[in-house]
Amino acid sequence: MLDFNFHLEDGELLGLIGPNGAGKTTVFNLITGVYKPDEGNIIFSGRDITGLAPYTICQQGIARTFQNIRLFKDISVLDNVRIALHKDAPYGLLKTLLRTPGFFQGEIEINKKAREYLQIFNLEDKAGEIASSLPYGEQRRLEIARALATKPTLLILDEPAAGMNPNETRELMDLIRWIRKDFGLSILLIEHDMSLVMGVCERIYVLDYGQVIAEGLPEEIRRNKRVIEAYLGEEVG
Amino acid sequence: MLEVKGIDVYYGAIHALKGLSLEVEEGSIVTLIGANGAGKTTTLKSISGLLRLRNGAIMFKGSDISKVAPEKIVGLGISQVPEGRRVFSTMTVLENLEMGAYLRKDKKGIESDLENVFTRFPRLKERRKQTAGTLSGGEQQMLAIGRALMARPELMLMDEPSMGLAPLLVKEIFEIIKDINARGTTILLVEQNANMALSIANRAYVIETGEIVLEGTAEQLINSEEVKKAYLGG
Amino acid sequence: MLEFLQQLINGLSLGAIYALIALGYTMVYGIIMLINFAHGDIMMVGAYVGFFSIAVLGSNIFAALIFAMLSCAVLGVLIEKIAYKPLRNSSRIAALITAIGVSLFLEYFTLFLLTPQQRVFPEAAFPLHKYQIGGLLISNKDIFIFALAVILMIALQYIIKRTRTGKAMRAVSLDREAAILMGISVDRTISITFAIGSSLAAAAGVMIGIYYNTINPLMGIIPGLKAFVAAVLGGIGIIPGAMVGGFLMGILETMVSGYGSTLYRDAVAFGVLILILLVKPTGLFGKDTGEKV
Amino acid sequence: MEKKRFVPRSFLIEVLVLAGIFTLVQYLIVSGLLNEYYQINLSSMCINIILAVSLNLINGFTGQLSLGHAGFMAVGAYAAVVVTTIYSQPFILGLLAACLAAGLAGLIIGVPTLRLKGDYLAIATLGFGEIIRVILQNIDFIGGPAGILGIPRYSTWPWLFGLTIFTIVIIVNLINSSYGRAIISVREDEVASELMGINTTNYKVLAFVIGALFAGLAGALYAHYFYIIKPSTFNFLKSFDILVMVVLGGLGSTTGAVIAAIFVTMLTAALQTFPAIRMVLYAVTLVVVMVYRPQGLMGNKEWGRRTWGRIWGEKNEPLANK
Repeated sequence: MLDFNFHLEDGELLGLIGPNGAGKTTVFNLITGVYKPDEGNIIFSGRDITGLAPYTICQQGIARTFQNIRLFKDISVLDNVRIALHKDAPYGLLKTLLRTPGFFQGEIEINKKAREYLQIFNLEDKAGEIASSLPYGEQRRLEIARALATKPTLLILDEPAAGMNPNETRELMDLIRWIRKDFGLSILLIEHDMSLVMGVCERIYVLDYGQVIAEGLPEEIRRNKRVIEAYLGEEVG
Repeated sequence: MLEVKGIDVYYGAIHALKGLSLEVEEGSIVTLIGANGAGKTTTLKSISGLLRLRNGAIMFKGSDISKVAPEKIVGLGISQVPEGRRVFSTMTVLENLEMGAYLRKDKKGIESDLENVFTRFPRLKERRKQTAGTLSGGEQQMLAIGRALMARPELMLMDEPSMGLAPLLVKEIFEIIKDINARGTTILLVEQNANMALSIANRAYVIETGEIVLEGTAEQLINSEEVKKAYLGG
Repeated sequence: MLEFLQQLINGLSLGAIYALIALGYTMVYGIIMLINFAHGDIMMVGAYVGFFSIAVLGSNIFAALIFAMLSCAVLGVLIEKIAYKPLRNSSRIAALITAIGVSLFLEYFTLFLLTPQQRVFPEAAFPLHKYQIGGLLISNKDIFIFALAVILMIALQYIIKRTRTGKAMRAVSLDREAAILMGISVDRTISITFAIGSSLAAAAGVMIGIYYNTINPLMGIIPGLKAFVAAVLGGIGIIPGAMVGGFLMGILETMVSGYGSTLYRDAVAFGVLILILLVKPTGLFGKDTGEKV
Repeated sequence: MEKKRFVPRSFLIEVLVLAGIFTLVQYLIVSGLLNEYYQINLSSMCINIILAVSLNLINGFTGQLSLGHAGFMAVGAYAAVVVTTIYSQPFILGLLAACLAAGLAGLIIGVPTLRLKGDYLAIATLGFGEIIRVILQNIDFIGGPAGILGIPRYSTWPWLFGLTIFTIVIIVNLINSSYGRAIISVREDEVASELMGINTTNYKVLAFVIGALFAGLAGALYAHYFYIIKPSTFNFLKSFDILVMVVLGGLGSTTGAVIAAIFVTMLTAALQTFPAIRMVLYAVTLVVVMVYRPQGLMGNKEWGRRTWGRIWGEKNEPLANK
């Protein structure tokens, strides 16, 4: 990563594109605290979140998915979502160990919420299944459901359409638009599938070799010479 | 030369390749293009024997190689430049190249091939005592290609050689690929940089979620609306 | 100062033994990421083979050494094939438990077979001489052990750096998949690694027989653990690290028992371990590798 | 499905079964039908269950490989004995002291070492376990290497049984809760867990401290059953022993840990009749089980309330670790 500046407005749906190895995932890792930047700052909702631990950043309202799906593989679909709800656990450790009525009340509440998220993503029938046994497309959806369950104000999607067929991609596009509207959040998206990026993003940054080489509306990006060169190779047919 | 016949490959529960077929003619450059996660690397790994087939066959020069142990494949004349270069980082450049010729016994032939690689990549010659991990990305890619050449392959599988390289270097790498092919090595090239790949290939396949959705000559594909759509989102 | 030098000399031969054992730990870890807890016990078997070939067959010390090394090479390969290979794709902890099982098996099978009785290495096999050099006391045992260990380490360095097999070993431990693409047989390379590591342990076993004079079926545990600490100290998986770590451990141990309390001798080893793990877990020679996300 | 009875029928059945077992054994002991040999094995069984279930919390559920459990057992044993034998206080105070001391030791050791991962953590905990032993060996106040003799036998069947059940209940309650799920998420994928807002360090330390605390409890029970403790009892081989139970049972299965603890105790007792070859057979069993069933007897499955529920036709929410 050489030099990098970008900003995201409230409620915006922003795309980040660039060839493989251009440093896109690194950007995500910097934002979510997995890596620490050597220089520079990351400001989120007016607060400097540079160098904070990933879990604190999540608690501030940033959630993400991963390029290579990272579900909690060996446990149930429902548990995957319930884990994301843990940061607002409605009962304390003492109530847990003593199994007070408050604990059961809290569990009911958690289960209800978790099932709501599953329902949105059409996964409620799979609640009891082991996450890794789901087909690929459903694993992708579960990962988004899990991220949303942390109640983010910014959702970061790392190649959500990777490994999906055009039909699934189209469904995903609708889903992303719908989530943004219904949950009222901002979305930052890395994607290779240009139809998805061009289809849903309002503004796009193009990254190559660790630098932003272009920024603008999808239409502008599509016609930008430097983008075509970097992304498609030189001789555009 | 190479014929992939309806192969099914699984990663655990995930059906990664669904009855995929493709063909590579002797002396040609064939490219396989498609998005991340579509199954390009999986295809190459299946040919190299690193992944086992559930169904189908892989024919190389007329015989089925899908049951051959992975370490024997290179001996048959297929070598691979893996994705992300995968050079042996704490071994020197020279040692890396020697590993490429691991199965060969002809000392003289190895010597001359080493000279050839060094003529082709003078920068590797300069750095032959350096450990591979200290090389730049472009140099590592050259080393990975050189290493694969040391096996004196008839068919070379290349997995995203342009990944993470600056545009100028990408051009250089593609020139090299063309040159290797011109000297008689057949090439199966997996790329995300579609136009670049199509510009040097004879034939091309487009892969989507483990299936070939489009095939034809490179020219046909360059002018195809569908390819443009997939890569330009138009 | 003289006292210090004397302790240093005493520590060198012990350190050389630790280094030889540590090499086996580190080589096996480097190639299959397994802490081979049975390694110390292979050393013990080596000591017994050496003992019997001297005491029963009447061979000289060199023949005994070679015999021990060959037997343990075979033993090491067998252990890998029977116990570790089936678990190559299982969890690391399953492999670790298996290694513990193999270790217990070697200890208690030897105990069953040969009784817990201490065996004394025949004095005649290695007559002790002591030399007085400038106020320092040096024995021919110390010189023999040190010199032999250094020769073995140079031989190992040669194999790993210069031979085709050695390069294959390095390649497999760096990137198994890429190594397969070069045509390297992973199974064969792992077997060779076990053979070499185990024969070095056997040599160390014979040396311990000479050093302490007595051997018993549980003798492998403590030196095994210390050599293991040495391997971690140098950076597990890193061959020069194991050598340096071994010598450091040997010297440190003789210093502590020379100057301080023997009761704390074993704790020092673990203190060093904890310290290195907390300060630089990858060891003196290790590099940090972050996780890819 | 959302409705959950506060006292499900399966719970009542469990209570009845446990009460039955307790009463039966108590009757057999009081009536003298159960001889000393069986009583010793029964006691070892309880102690081993506590050790295995508590280590399973660390190794199985949190996924943090610890090889120092015997060290915490030692801390607990010594702390309790100091209170009951040296200061002649009641047993209950000894038990509390054991839990407190072992939990504290867990905290002191856990905070710095749990930054380490995988093998490095295993090695560090092994080292700490041994350091604890060597330190105990060098304190004259508690008998040095010879240890302490003549500890009163306070660990009666009601104590052993009650505390074993208590341990299982507390750990099962923890695991089947939001906190337990957070702990399991650390095992599944630490990075993803952290990015879901979970302070993974805290949960690792929490599991480690609770695990250590119960190991201390087991140590106290052990000391007050076998009259004598010495540092060498708590060496790394003892830690391995506990680990073997956990892995045999299946990492991440409390049921498995309990079954394996019972099995290993019985195996050890049965092999006592072949003293010469006992450890060889033990080692062979270990290797064979690992080679043919590396995931352990139970995998990470539980045989518990859900199974009961299914038998009796009840529906419950899936537990955390189905």
